[in-house]
Amino acid sequence: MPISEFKPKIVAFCCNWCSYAGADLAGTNRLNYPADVKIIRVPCSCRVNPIFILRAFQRGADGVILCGCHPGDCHYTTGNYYTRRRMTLLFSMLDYLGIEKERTRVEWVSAAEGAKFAAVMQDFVKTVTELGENKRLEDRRCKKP
Amino acid sequence: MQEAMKKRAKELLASGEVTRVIGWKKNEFDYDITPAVFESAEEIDRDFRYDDFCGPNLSKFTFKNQKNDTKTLVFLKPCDTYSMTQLITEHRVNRDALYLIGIPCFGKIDIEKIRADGTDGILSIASEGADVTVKTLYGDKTYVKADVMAERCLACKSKYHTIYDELMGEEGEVMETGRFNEVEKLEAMTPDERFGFWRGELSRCIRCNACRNACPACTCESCVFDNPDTGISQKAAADSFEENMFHIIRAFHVAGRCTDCGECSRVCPQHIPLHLLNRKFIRDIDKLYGEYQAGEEVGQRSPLVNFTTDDAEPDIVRKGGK
Amino acid sequence: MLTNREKEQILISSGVDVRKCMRCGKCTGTCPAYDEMEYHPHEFVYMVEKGEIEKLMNSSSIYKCLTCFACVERCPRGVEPAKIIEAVRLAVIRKQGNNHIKAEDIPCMAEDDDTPGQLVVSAFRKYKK
Amino acid sequence: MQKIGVFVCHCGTNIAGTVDVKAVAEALSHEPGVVFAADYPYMCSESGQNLIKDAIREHGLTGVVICSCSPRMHETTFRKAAASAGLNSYMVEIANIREQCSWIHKDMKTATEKAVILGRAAIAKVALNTPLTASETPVTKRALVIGGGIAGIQTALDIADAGFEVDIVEKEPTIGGKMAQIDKTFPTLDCAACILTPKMVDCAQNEKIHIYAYSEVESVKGFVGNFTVGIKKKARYVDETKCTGCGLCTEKCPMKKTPNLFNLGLDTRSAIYIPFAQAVPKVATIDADYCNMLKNGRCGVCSKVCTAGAIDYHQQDEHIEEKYGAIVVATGFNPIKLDNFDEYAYAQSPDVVTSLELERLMNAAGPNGGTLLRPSDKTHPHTIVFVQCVGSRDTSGCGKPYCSKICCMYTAKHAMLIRDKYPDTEVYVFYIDVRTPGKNFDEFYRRAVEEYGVHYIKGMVGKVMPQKNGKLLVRASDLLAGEQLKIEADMVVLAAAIEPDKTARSLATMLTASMDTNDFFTEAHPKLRPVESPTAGIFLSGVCQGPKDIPETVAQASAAAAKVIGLLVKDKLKSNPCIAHANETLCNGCSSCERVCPYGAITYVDKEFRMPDRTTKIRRVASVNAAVCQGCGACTVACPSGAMDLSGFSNQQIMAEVDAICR
Repeated sequence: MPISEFKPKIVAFCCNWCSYAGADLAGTNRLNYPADVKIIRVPCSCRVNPIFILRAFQRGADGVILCGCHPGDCHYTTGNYYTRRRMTLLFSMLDYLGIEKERTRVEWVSAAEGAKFAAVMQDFVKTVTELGENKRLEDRRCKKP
Repeated sequence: MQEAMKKRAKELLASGEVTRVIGWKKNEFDYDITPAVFESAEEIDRDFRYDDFCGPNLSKFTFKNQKNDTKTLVFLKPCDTYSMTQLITEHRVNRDALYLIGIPCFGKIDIEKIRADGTDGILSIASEGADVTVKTLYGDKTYVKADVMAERCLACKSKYHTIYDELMGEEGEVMETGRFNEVEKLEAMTPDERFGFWRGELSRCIRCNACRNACPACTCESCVFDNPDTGISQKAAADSFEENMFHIIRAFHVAGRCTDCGECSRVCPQHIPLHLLNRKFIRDIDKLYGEYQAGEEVGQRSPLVNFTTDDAEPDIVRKGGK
Repeated sequence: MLTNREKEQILISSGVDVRKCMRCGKCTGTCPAYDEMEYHPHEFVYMVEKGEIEKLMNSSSIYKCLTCFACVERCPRGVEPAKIIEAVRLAVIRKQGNNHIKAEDIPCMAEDDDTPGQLVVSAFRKYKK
Repeated sequence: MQKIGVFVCHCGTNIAGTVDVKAVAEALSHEPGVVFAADYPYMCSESGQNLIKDAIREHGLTGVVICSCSPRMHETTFRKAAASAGLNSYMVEIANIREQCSWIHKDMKTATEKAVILGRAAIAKVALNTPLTASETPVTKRALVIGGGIAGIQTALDIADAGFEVDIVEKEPTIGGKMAQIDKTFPTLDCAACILTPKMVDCAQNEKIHIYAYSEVESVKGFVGNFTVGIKKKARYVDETKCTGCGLCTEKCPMKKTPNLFNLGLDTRSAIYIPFAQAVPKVATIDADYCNMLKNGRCGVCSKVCTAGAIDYHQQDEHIEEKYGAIVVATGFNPIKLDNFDEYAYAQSPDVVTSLELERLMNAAGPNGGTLLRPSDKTHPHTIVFVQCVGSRDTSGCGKPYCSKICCMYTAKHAMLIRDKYPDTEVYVFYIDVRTPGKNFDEFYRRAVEEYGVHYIKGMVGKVMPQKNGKLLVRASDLLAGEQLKIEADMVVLAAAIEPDKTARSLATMLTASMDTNDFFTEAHPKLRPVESPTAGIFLSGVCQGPKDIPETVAQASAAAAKVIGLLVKDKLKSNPCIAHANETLCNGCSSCERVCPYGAITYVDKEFRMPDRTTKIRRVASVNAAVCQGCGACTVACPSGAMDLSGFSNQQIMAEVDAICR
């Protein structure tokens, strides 16, 4: 598939208190970012299990991004500190297995950072589009004919 | 050492201090050693073994065969003490029902290395100091022990016992034997090379679950891969994705808890170097969050259930600055 | 711009972050060489921040500083003015065209057995511009 | 059998302008489980809500998906609507097709496609929703205030005023705190004792308030509405119920050389003492470190002179357990130790004092009866130098990185009072910045300069050198004049930074309330919830949360009281039902979840299990306290066996959403 036609599937996990509100603010301010991004609301970034991320790749996602409150501002005080450790280690492991490290990302977006949210999503979609289709973590059974 | 251990075990049984002994026993072949429970002096006299083939980590076996109402004697190699300490930290074994004896270990022999030399029809093997003598149907052979030692023992992390009620032999020390060399080699490869390497390894996985069954950190009441309610249960590795998924998640679940005992790789019938996944996590944790050895002391806080406010950002992976 | 380049140089060689200064003047209040100096420790910090390096380099103040480190010791923000002064001094020494070693001097230095050859070479590299 | 209803909102043209709402409703109507799909101009309007209610009743819907604005806007609205039609309110899911779709995309086709996918994800999730009910727990109608300074006193009085029982735990023998030690207050210059002591008496006389003086909190268990607190009443060797506070014992006690801590050690008192005349409770206390009777059994004078028979040399610490519905932390502050500031010669010269010590020196009840005299030779000082920011705004590690906030104002107050009382005294104030935000604050500071002639000098003192003639040579910079000043002073007053009381850290651990790196308690939200701790049921009052002056402290104290009253008037607390729960058969009891829980909501119980071979086995399993859990989900990922799951955001639900999006 030529790059110009390729539309990546992007799953974005957003914490309810900061990043989801940041995404809402991006909308309120009419800040455009690609429609390839679909947001899943979670109470806190620390709710995101590595299993969910792998599951997304299995089912055909080309990129997974996780957004949470800035460290120190977590609604639940410490949740995103655990996220930070878990995801650093998970991403490092994926890289170790030779899976493109650009397909996964963690970003801290506060409820006031609508512009940042849109910018982050634009950049992430661009990066993933350049990488092309997810091949290394695909499940052939889940591919559409 | 074996005789001293037998003597002590029988003493403790006779005094009523313990009613069961967990150790190793020989099966048909000298090199075919399995963990076993002994309940009488006769059984001990007949079957008890401790030699350079007693590789299995008795901590997991103890976990599976624990009894709360009676006291059990367990012999632990340095490796096994780390696993045992970790199990106690996680409340998976009842310390009060155990009598632990620390025993020395001088490295275990990997029978596959002897076989790989074309040695067949093995009748018996004896290991004495640095020499390993193999009697076969076709005559005797002698090896230098270091040449036939298991890879995990060549990169032994410690001869120190983290827990025991009683110690037999001399206490050893924590060692630096370059156990991360292979991880570093992989890290130095290009992503494509790494991907190729791991595909080559993991595609051999037959999902026999031997790694999980032998692993002293895998003690879940029910594994997420066995439980249909999790939505991710798998019985067979039907797709390359599932090979990856199983091993990534397994390594992630034991990250910060894995003591690097190497049982996973030892028992893998497909010879997949699974310990390299666990060691990657250990190495990352050491580098990013400070040196941490699981099973060093009871009550440790694993790095994955801990944090500091100035931890590295996940970006560090993408930016390659580690 | 010459001054900016020199400011960068001074910030790098001193390792001091002048923006941390909150202008309390405790460094100057504590300076035992105050009366001798034209520019005082807090002025060094402020002038480096503004990029006025030339003035400092031409002032005798840099040689009046005793390097007693009282200012470093007392600064509540960890700014280390003495290191800034030292860096200005170094900048003067390293200034283009100021030859502190002449090629002709080298042979007699090299004759001295106690002087390591490496020292002579590195001094020449450093001071012959 | 699932019966899901889908409702697509136009939001006027907000959504319908870029999303083909009819096409979305049509596409979603074919999703598995969907039995009803409709679109409507304004779903949140009354008629829109009626559409939903009618559909629930008519089609017996088991789940509702609303494609509309952000759930942050109208989730509650739609949940209430569902509940009024008899559907559990947690069977409603929102697909955000406005903020996250129609408002960011311009192309109708793209936006419509995305809206359908978002709708699908919501349908996939709602199919796995389970009815949830908020659990209810009763509330113990009694509050605990930890700390009996002005913050604690005000909070307690306000709570008691609303009719609730309040206990104050104070570690000193009397309530009153730092304000009791202060002479005058800025910017009005009224006497601190005159305004504080009536409040202290109010506390003592209010039948709703119980004061545990000379006591400490030892343990805290439980959760919002249901705390159990262990309190240690330290032995004061005097029976509180018998002592009349007559003070005869303090007069007769032969150990007169005991440092008087109330006067910060500037003078001495007897070993048995009442801290100050207006102490509450007015009961004597024996200082065990100095009492001869307690040290070596020789004396007993106080016991002989006490007509009430209140002295009890054998008194032991008493341990009390009480139940509370809410806890207010009001642990206050202390000036920092000045060991790191050798340059000011605080340890070398008695004439270098801290500002709090100056308060005592100037106070009528202080060591000199209110006349300001140099501590060294009791002479009248003619030159006084004030140094501000001693240890405040200090990032070098010697002091504190923050501004202590109150020093500028109290220094102006001291300078003004001295100039007023002793016009022949020259007063210098060295400052970095003068910070006077507050009602009548800047006017006050200007008065000190303009009316009282206080010399304010922009610059810092570099060194204070005690001289042979008893003077203090102060070397300082005057930055505006470009001079280095050398002043011969009689006294130097240091405005030491303030820090949270040392007991606060261990208390925070007991309360599972979070603290910042400076040991100030953190608030639930820095702007919108400034008097609540992130831990439910724990409230903050006074300097324990951050530096503040008396009016601010009192305001916050009353605000905390209002929050406490708001909690205690409830008979039962409803909690968010989207919380974690452990599947006991899967739980390993490994403690991973307990360690990541920010609220201490997870405890372990030993539970008996029947094994397949008919034996029983006792295993340690996790148990989540529904009233404490806030539903972050940290535990669900820490759990390797998947025993921990989160209601409303279960593993299955999130994965269903992932699947629907990637489909």
